[in-house]
Amino acid sequence: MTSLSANLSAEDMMESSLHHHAVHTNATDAGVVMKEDKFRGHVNLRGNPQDTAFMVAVESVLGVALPTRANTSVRNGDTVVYWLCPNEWLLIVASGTQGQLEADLRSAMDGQHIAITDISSAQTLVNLSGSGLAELLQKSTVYDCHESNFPAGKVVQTTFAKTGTTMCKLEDGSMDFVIRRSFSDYFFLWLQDASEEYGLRVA
Amino acid sequence: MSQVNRIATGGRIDRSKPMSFTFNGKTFQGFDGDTLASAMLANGVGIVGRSFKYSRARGILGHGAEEPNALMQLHKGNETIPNPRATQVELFDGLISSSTNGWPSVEFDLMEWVGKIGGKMMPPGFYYKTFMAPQNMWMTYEKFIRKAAGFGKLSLDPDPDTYDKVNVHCDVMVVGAGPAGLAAALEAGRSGKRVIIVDEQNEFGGTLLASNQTVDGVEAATWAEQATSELARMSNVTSMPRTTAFGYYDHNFLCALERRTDHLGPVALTGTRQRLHRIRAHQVVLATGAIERPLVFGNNDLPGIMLANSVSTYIIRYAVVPGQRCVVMTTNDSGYQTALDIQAAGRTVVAVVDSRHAPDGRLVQAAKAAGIEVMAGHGVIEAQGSKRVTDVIVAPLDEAGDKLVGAGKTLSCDLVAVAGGWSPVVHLSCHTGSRPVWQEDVAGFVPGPTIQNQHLAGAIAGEYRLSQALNAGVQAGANAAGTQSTQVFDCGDESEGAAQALYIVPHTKPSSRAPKQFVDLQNDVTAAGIELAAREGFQSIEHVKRYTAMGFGTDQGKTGNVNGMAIVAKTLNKTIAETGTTIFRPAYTPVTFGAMGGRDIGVLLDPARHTAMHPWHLANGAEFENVGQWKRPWYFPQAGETMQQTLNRECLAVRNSVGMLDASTLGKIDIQGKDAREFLNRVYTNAWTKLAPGKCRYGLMLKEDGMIFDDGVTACLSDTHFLMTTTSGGAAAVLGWLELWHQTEWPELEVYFTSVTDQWATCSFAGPNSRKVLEKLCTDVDLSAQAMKFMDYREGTVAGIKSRIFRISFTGELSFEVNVPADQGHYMWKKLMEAGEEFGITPYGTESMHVLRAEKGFIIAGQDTDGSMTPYDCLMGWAVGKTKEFSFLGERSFSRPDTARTDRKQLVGLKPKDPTVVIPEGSQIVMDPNQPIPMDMMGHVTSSYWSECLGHGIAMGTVKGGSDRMGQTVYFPQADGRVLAAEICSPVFYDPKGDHHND
Amino acid sequence: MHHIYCPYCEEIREEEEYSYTGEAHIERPKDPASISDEVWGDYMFFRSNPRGIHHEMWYHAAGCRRYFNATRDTHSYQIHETYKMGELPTVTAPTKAAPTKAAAQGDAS
Amino acid sequence: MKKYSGFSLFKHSLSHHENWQAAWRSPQPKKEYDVIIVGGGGHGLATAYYLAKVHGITNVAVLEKGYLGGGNTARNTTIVRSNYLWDEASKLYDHSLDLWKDLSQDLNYNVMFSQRGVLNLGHTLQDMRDIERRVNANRLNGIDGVVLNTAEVKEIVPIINDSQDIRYPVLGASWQATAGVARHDAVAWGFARGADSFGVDLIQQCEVVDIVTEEGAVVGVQTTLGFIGAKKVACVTAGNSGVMAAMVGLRLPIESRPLQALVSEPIKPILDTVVMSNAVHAYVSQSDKGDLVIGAGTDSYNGYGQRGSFHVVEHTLSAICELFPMFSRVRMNRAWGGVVDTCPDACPIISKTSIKGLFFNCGWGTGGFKATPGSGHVFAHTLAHDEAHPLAAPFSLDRFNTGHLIDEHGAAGVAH
Repeated sequence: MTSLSANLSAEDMMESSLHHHAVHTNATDAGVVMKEDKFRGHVNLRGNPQDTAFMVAVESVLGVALPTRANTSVRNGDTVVYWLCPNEWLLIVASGTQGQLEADLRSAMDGQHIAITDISSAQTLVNLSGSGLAELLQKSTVYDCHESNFPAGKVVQTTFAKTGTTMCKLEDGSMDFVIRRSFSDYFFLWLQDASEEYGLRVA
Repeated sequence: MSQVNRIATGGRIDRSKPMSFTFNGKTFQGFDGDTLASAMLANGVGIVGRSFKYSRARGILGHGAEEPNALMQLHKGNETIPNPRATQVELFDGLISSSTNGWPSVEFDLMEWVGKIGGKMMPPGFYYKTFMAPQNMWMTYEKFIRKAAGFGKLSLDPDPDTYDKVNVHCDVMVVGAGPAGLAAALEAGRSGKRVIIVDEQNEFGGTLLASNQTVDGVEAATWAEQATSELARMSNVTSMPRTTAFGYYDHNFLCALERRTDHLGPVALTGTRQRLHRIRAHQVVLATGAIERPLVFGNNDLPGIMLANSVSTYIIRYAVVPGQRCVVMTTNDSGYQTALDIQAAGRTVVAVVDSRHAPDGRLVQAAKAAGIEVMAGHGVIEAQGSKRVTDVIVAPLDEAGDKLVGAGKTLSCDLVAVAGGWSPVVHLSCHTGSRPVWQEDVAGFVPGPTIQNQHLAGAIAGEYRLSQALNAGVQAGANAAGTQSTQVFDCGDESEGAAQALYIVPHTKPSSRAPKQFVDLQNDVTAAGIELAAREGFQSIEHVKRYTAMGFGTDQGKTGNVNGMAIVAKTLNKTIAETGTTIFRPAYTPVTFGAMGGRDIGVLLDPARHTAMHPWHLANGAEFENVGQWKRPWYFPQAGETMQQTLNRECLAVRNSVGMLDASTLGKIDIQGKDAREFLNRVYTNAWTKLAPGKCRYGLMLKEDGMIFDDGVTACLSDTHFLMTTTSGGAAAVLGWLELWHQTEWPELEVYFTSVTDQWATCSFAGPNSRKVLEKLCTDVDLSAQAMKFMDYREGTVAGIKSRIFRISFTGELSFEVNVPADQGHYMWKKLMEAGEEFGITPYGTESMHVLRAEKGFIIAGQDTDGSMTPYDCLMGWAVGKTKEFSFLGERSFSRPDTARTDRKQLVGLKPKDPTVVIPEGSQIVMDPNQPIPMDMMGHVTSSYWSECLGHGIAMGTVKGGSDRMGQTVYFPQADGRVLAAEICSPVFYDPKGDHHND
Repeated sequence: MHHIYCPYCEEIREEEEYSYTGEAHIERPKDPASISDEVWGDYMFFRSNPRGIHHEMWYHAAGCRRYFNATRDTHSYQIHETYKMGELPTVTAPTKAAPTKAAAQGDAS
Repeated sequence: MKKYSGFSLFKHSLSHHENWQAAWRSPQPKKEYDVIIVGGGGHGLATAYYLAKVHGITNVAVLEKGYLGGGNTARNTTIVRSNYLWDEASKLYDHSLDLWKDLSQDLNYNVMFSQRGVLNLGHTLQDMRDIERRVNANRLNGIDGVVLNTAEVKEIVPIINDSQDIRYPVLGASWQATAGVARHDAVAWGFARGADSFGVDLIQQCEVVDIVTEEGAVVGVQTTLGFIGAKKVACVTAGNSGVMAAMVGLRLPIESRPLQALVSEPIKPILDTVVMSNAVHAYVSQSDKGDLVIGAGTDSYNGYGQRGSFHVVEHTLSAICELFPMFSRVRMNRAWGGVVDTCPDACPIISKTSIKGLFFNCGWGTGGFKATPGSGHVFAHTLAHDEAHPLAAPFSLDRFNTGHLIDEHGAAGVAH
């Protein structure tokens, strides 16, 4: 990460909002497995999808076109792009590359009406999987997560218990959740409580 | 103890699994598959409770949700459950139950005599007519009245059980798993649609489980088992027994309560006791069936008088006959089925008393063929007995059933099965505002028109016969699933004789003088009472309900309402259709609070938000304050310190050296776009056109009414990029506010807003040594007073981390705020604490922050303002742009007559006359302490603290015309009689020239 | 429990995701300084509040954070349509035009 | 009017209660009245009662589209208190509280006004500041009230959860000992019987479909029973006030919202006072029948459906279970909704309008029941004199133009 001085590694300085929950772990046959994908680069992008210059510029930097269909996502290696609303996307990239990404995007779109905001520390990415996931989701969100309504690749912003989340279904049936930092302790308390009957493992 | 009423064979009970239970201290035996009610009846238990008003002995009337009498107290200690119906409690070994009323016992209840004697004085509404004088005595009367209140008892200990909720979605939701529901679910399930079917009972089947009819040649119960297992095999169908759909909300949202452990007893304290299913369905099939109506006649509440259909259910489903000698009183053919069932069970049917003069349906023939005496054109006009029915008086009726046409005769019996016709279970259909409509041919209210995607099937629509219900189920299932079906079931139940619409059986005396004829057993509402209500002018059915309490019980009038409405109609010479019905509300049957609270209690009641430095605050003994959802350090006490000592230490550290505050909770909004400045001009009171990059400015945000709603410092990062800060509690509201104006009024402005509250951790350190601390860690920014001035912003590297550095002050001291990505916040905080060690850097919390800012007269929006304060009221006119081109939000309101007044309450400083005094916050302010009450209040104290550095108390408060009253003395009358005094002064108590922060 | 179609997310979502933000199509006076206190007060506080067809704004707070309009029956709670900011409703009340005059105008003490 | 008393009960019991007279007549409407009151709820009936009793104006009709007291009067949680923040509001509500104290005898109808005391809990430091401010203001206005700490709250309500470790611990409360609850139906019926005894016509099942004006003045109303003339028309229609105003092309600063309430099954007495918490949204008392009577928050949207959304009830019940952990095992028997007329400053409108002879008394929002007698009393004065009663004057419509709002949100929250 460019912002770090040479003699210090990221780990020395950085602390994910879920760090102190890493100790929690139980039954290996747990019905719910939580895995934090920490320190990924999270960049919020705003711009006008009707503006081809904008779309072209972004694609040239990301290597994939921005998804313009509601509630969809695209992937390109380490890079994932979530549709958030008609003029807003979340770019999730490899840890530490967000600074460069922002620079590249700005130079590619110089003068355009856009907004690029690094929110890598504002939120973290959590993956939930396991046999208890479907029921856990029913307890946790009002959205219909049944496969008939929630295919792989779909992205939904909705409620999670008494906070919000952006969630994305993966090919393997597991789900990625974007959790706001300040709510992550609440998120974990909820997770522990709601997954009690299935058993929770923190990978 | 032997089960005197248990039949040797049959029933859906497992005789190999005996279970013992207690009722009112006596031990009895039942079997697996029993309900508490069937087990009680099996053991010949007669009296299960005492009535609410008159304390009359009451027995079991029904077999399910309709039961008005058998309210129990279950279990002991903190596991006790008040008021479940014995008819809905599944028996388990070791069950402890007792009745909820009756003293000293339900068998011998002294209150019964009070009821007998006082009863005459207690017609409906008697409360309203007495206990009025003297006025102040009501509280005393009420104490006695309250002693008689309530059914069950509550433990005072916390509920030991856990509950939760799930949000489920489906194409077709089927409510009720009787014949109609099962048929509907099968049809919809076979189409592959997502189907949910729920039933309140422990197994699917409903009436099929208590029927000796056949479905396409298969025994009814067997057909139900086959249907149930086919549904269980469908992966697209969710079958939920023991689950009651209790509420039907708009847009096809239903709530259902699943009882997961209640049937196992209090042994299963682990796991979820009850689960609330919040169901969003595309289509809903209501197959909720019908409830049999009792008939209204003298003493019709005696134990031993039961619904005929319930008697049949006890016999066939539970192998229990609740009596030896039975009289059946009916107005339709279904009563004959009960007579046949009783006879088949080997007990005596004294007679079937039929109000109809020429009944001749299939079942009537069968009963006659079986040698059962049928008394056509007769009615039971009165029952007799003290603790159980011993005789009934039967008399001939005219065709219409409203006059006696001959002398009565007495039949001795210990069981009266009453079949007064059927009331469709329309409850759920009412919940979304649809009013049930009276349907003459089925003599009942059926669901009215609705805009919900709702389908009806079976008895709820008046389709009472088994084949009707099944076939209607098929069609409803097909319609809901969008399929076609021609399936037709044959149950050999060709049409029955027409039923007679009879609700009250006439007596030789008028209702007012006849033995009590009960309509609503739980609330002791009688026919006489209803007639009295009508006589007194309570003629709307809603008035009758409210005046007599009819239908207000925990059974919500499931058995009594229609009879009551019919009696009202009769009294007013109207039809039932004209009188109409009251509307049912959720819940269909009572629902545990805990289940609706779910997991959102304790720490999960509301999210607690934490900053990146929270672990450090915990480790360093911080006391916390709730600010919005945030947990903020309030103060950092050290061993042996009082709170005030802590505050003094923290404040002095800032004034004399350096202290540090976690300011991460302040809302932060990233604003980008070429019109960002113009947008700020419109939403803030002051001007932003000239703010140069690298500079910060304080701004006030108003609602259109001109009142302050939020404030904060906004930094210009570049001409097209700003960082706005908001109050900790206001962040979400402010972002919504900005988006509202951009999206609805000014979409043409090129600007985007992104919340970065969670992105940045903010270490705010203040004090004369704060620069020295920062200089140790920051190498690439010139922090000198000349280079980095007050209200300057720089980007730089602090402790190796790319940071945003603000030189802003909320304390009046030289002060810096270092913002770093929150992942590095905890690290940065620790590094700054290290760097500050040599200066005795002191962490401080919100309370010291409040003191320090008050010493400088800085406001806290929400504490010093309350939604009724303009910038001018806060003497902050300096923050209002007078020459701005665009009329910023709220500006127009300043010129309204009341807002323009100069004598409005204004925020001023208050210096206590006695320097040792700290005026309590919230004290009201008066000019004349000797004025008698009511006093003229000039304003109130918004903030007040002990200022250690000044050595006296300080306060801020609102005072009418305060800005013109500088130097005047005001008074603060306290609850304890003290009158404190203070002098009105400038709110800036400390360093008025601002030398310190400019230093 | 309302089930509301978000014209931006192009899906029906649960009520819990939204917050109601008041009557729609109320425009801020172009030149506030030039209008009377009555007209200003009318704009700020006075609402048509009909029993029946109502055009109103909802904020997809837990979703896309867009404001949009809905035409909803305030008695049956039926939602006839939702539409984006800047668009006009296609369903409107059949009865007489929505009142425009604030009750406080003129003498009203 | 035949007097009600213990003796009359005894006397009538001898004749099996067959000879009670109707509590009020059911007359046909006359051609014209001096005053037509639209809305037969508590406030409308109280207005009619005081018009007749205090001002001698008896040529009055109350037109009710449904049945007397069938709207919010029948749907509220019956809390009566007067500890409001601002002088204008607290004086109005305290005037009402004074009338409550003698109401049963005045009406010869037991409205069961039970002064069992009301607690308003505080859960944050700002809550407690607001409570201090409000109670001090009440005290100096002669309204009883004290500030209690957690231990003192626990003394009054031993079953309350006083743990300081919960999410929003109880930090203290304001306590108004003279506040309490009353029997809501009885209030409507008592006023109805009283008004009727003075000759006021109570006409039920009569819906006003239009307000008829000539040259900017009211001349009568068009109803489902035909035209009825009137010199003055007073709308006391709570949630339906906007609909009434629209009949004459007016708008009001009011939005009609669902407000939900619920009762539990009756349980043996366990809670002897009224406990309210704006912060976590829970209001609870126990009726003389034994049910816990609980008020929830308002739904956010406009709604005339007399029903709200389920999550509002869930939110309230989780708060109730937090404050009273033993209530978790109680069961909800019935939930319902009313239509509350919410005003921007959470204060009522008692006012003339720009149309001569047309008056409104509305905007009581979530807190109207407690004001029933006071509201009727001051509104009757306003109608009788064509001039606002001193206590009503601050609540005229023009405050929304002058800016003289009386904002009770700040300290009162959802002002049940």
